[in-house]
Amino acid sequence: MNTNAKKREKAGAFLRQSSVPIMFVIICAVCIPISGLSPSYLINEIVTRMGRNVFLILSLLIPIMAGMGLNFGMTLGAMAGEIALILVSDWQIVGIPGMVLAMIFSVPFSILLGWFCGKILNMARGREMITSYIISYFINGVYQLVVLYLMGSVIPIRHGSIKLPRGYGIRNTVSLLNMRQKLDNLIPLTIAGVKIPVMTFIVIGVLCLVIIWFRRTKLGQDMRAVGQDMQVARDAGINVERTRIISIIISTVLAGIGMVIYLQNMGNIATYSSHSQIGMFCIAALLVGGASVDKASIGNVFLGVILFHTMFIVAPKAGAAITGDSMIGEYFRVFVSYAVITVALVMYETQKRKRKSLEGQKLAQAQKGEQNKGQKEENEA
Amino acid sequence: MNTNEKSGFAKFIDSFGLPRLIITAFLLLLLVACPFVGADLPTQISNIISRFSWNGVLVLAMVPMVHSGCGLNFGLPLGIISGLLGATLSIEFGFTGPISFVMAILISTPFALVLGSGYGWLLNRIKGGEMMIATYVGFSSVSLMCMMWLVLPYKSPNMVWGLAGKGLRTTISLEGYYNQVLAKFLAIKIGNFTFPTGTILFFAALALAMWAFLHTKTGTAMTAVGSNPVFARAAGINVNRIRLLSVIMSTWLAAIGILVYQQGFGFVQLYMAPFYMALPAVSAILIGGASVNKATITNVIIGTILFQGIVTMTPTVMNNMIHMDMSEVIRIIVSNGMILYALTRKTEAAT
Amino acid sequence: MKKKRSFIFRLIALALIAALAAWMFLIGRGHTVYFDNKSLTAPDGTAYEPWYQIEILKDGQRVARLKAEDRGMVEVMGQKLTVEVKLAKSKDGKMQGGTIGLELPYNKDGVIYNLPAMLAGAQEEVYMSEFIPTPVEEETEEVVVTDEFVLPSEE
Amino acid sequence: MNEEKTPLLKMQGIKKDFFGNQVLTDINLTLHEGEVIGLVGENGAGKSTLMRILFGANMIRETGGYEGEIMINGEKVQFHSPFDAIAAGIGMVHQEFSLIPGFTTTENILLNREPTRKSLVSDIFSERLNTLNRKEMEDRAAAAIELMGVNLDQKMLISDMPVGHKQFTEIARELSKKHLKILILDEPTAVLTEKEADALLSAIRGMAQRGIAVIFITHRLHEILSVCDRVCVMRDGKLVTDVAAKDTDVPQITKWMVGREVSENSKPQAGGEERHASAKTILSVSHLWVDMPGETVRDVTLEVKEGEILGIGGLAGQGKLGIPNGIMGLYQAGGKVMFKGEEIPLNAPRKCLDASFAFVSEDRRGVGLLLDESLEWNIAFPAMQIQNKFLKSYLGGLVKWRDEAAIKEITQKYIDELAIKCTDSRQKARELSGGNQQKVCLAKAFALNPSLLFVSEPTRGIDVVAKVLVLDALKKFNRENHVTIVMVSSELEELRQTCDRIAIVSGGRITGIFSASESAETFGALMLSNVI
Repeated sequence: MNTNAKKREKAGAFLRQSSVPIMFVIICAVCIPISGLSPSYLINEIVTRMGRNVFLILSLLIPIMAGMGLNFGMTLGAMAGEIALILVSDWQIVGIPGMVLAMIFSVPFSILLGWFCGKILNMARGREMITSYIISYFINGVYQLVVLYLMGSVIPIRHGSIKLPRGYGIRNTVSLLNMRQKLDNLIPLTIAGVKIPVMTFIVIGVLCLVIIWFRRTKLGQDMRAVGQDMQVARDAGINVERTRIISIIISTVLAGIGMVIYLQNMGNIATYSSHSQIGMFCIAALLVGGASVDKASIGNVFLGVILFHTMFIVAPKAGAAITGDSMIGEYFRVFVSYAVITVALVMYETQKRKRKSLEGQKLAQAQKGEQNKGQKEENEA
Repeated sequence: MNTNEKSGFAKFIDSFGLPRLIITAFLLLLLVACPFVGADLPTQISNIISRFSWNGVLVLAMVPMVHSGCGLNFGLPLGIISGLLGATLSIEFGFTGPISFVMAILISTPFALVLGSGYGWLLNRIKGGEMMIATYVGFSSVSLMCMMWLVLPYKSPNMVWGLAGKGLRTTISLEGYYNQVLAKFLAIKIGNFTFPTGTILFFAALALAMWAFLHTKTGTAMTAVGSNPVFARAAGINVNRIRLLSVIMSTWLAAIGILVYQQGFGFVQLYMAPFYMALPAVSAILIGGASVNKATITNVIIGTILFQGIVTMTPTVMNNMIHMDMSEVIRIIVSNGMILYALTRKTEAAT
Repeated sequence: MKKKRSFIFRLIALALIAALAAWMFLIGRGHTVYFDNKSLTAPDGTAYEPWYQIEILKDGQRVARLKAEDRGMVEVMGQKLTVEVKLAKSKDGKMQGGTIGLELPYNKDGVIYNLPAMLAGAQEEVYMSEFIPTPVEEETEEVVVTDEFVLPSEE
Repeated sequence: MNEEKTPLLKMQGIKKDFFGNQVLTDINLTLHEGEVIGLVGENGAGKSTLMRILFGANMIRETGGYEGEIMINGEKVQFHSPFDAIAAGIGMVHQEFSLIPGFTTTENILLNREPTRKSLVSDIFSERLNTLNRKEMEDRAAAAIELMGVNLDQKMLISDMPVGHKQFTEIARELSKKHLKILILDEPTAVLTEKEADALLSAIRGMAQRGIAVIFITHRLHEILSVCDRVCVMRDGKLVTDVAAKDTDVPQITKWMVGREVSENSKPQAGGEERHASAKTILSVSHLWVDMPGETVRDVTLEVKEGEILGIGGLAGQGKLGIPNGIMGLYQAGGKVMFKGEEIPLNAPRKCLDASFAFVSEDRRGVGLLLDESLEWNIAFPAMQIQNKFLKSYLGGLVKWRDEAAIKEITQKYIDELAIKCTDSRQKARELSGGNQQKVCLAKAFALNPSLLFVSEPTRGIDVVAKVLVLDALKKFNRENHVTIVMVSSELEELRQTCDRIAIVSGGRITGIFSASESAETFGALMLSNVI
């Protein structure tokens, strides 16, 4: 009986944890037929988007492991990646070498920004998420200052195709035509009409292995410890602050590299908006994959990308098919992204509180049991 | 050990806050520079005043939730949506002129109450994580309403897309409705200087009401809840009810706030417009000297003037001075920097 | 001891990365190469006449077919370009063919090669010139949208 | 024989004061290899402070360090942090668990001391990128567990463990440290079942045989007698006895622990019980349980008589604080509370206050005060909210306006009456000293004019002069306003001076109620009788 109850409890917990993915499976299942999109188109799109987004989403895993929640500050890495790409494309370094160079150049920016972000987050303990969220806005201001005013005036930018006609500042879009999908197509492979970005997947695979390896290092172990109980970790001699900063730096660096991969697939940089929504979409995708604020795995990333982007592709079409207005679907998917994050945050906070109130119930039950026993004894006497 | 005897100046900086000091100095510098770069000072000042009058109520909406310890109301868009519903319905029902403003307030009130209660109920379940969740509640509701604006059966030709005949436009002109309805009331005009008496009076009335509320028994309880919820509970206060009340008040004020903003601005902005309305209001009250759990009416007034002052002055002065319009960037850095500063201040951990 | 060791390792790693970056700079430099089939008069007065048609093949794929007074364009990565050219003097003239190996100057984004002059064996400074993009017309100032009120979308 | 050798640990003339408050006076303690000593004493006797000094705790340094010398193997040592102490071979198992809930036993035992395998990148970045050597971790943890002699599942997560196993994990962690010479166990058996405790005791013996010296702090005296070589009794910051365990017994130790020279001004209340013998019961509590972390109340039944001062005493962690907190609805509670014949619902602070209860919490800064508000607010707030005092009504009671003048008046009255030291009535509560903050808390309760007042640890952390003032104020309030007071305190002496009757709580239950004039030994025995 006991084992049965336990099983039921486990099943319940599983259902609760996977409620978001299940909801998305349902949304997708309903929307796909309505949208009228052909399966081959859909699969092609999903595969492309996986190659584009997975690396970025993977960058979120390490701060979650270190107990710092969803790193809304990954936008910082995205900005570092964009700055590196703008510079590289002004230097006219193209193709794969251009990408590699952009990745290398994004790293120092990412480290600097990540360090800043980590420092601030250490000062705002207990409200990391809202702080990292505001940091992303703040740094966005700095980014605009650099890109809109300093580039071309202080930082040399030669090409008129990148620079605004007024002589400084970067245009709204910077073309990456000579880098476009160079990584994806490095090893061309098409299976049943589906184009597979083999090399991108290989890079993603390597990152997954690195993350798995990282979890088994001393630093990874320390991060898990810090994530679960900072005080205990500190008493054990772990440098908590440093560990937290490192986790944010790693995340930012990965996000910077991920952004380069993302943009090579897109083929152009929307200078002032590419990064601004990227954090939100990545976090939403991760949560859709069944992750929570304090727990996320590589599996969540892949499941999340597939489900979230399926919804993303079919929603506008399905919305148009139902209401005759394509904007409805556009708004719907934005709404869903935000709603998913909201729901995940609410669930996380309520569960945190529920855990606290469990103790009292246990005590009441214990006493009831004791009293019952006492009464029985009395009765027997 | 630190010596307790700090110099008078250091003490002043401590109490005033360095960022606030820098911002004030910056604004003063802009004002001083104004005549030298060929901008007209009276016009500038009346600009600041009128922008203050548009935004004052939105900033005031921050006060109740800060007092009850719910933190900064990043969920302001929820209240704004109530206001938008009031505005659009008032026009839809065919009210015009000043009456449309009154009706907009009346119609938005029940929405604010209902949405505010739901929002407050949610915030009571997630104590400690209010600010992040408030942000996303705001975002979700705005994007939900984006769909609603398209779908809801509005008919008024002044509001819907001309071609399709349905779905609200992104901006709706208030000409003939309540455009400038408060601002023109008893407005004083001296040369280039205009004083929107009506709007200022309206704001003053609400601010006074808020001040008075904080002096009543319930208002006192609200402050105590924010100051130390455990103390309040031990003193028999129903903490959740007070918090709920504060959230409803904040939501309602946000609804009124957006209507006041619209009457000054002259347009109703729908769809994604309410999205980032919370951040300027949040940073304004922080610039005014509030912290995550303390705020006064004075903070609201000073903060709004400083924030709007910088927002209005930088474009003109900067443009005239170095021919670079960096105002947008400065606004982003200043406002978000201020929020960051407030978030990283050590406050008594309230659980 | 340990510190020194790790310092050396770090230095090596940094050097490796710097070397990688430098290498990328070298091999990744992109150029746009323009091939002209145009008449050209050299400074010394020699005149070169265009061919009837020139076909240019890169890696076995045709990238341009130039009639007289045409210009073709190839995107190149790195400083070496080898193209195959097929030439015809007249409409039904015999096709001649050959391979040209070019060394592109690193510091030039765009390079123009005048094929008639080159094939006639003129000096490099005669047949090669830098491509300088001319502003098509007075560009209208682009409005930078840093506005936050944009609908987030992925495309 | 042992005396010939240099002792492993020698503490000489240790003195410590917290801001002029002497908590340790001239402590001398020696410890030899493989020796087990039991350290006993009431709460506040100075055991924890002494151990903190030995363990190099930061709070000791932050509060001005200590006097005297600590010598290990004859060499003088000075620890700047616990890590120094650990390096010197001292291990300490604290009362609160210091474990990572989502880690396994092994991972916790070797927390931050994991054996690693060198990895390629560790030279470039840092040692921390070495991978963990899981196999060796398991081996080392197993060795430590074996040394302890208790069976532990190495792969089990801490969060799935019974409490006892958590305790063993902590001990195993200390044992896994290579140079461990001295192990301090601070009430390790408090959370263990009988069986587990026995296992632990035999583990201690095993450790001692391997040459590890153990300092064992506990309230379960029989454990001390069964496992220790020597017993050291501390009282009021002094080491009063240091005897071989075989030469003493439980009653004697109890006597040492509580026995004080009775001085003139600390005479227990005489005839307290008689004073209220005929009084009727005003409050009766039955089968109360309270879930207050660290102060769990399990089953308390208690009657309070009208007009008396009832003391509730007991050791820390036994549940005495849970009683008032539970009744007042601050922590989840169950059971039945009757006041003047009416049932008072639990978990509803407002109902208690409406029934004219008042409560002065032991957690002054957390519960008792609005630290960032003025004294006026602090004192007047509950009375204003509950009884509508200090309010002016307008518009037929629709608007209840704060009456600043009345608030100022009442605040000033209490400032004078209780001699609260402050600049004026608008000073922020945060800026006052501990004693004055406590007086504000009392004033807050007095302003409610309660008929039943709960006071929890009224003298905790305040100086001697303030102590006397606070206790006198309570007595006066009781006599003059005929207010029944329930006072909870860890200091038995203080209870005996102030109260009419004293109830002792042990193990979350009342173990006895006696007149305050009963001997200290009786109370001492009660305190220890049901300790868990």
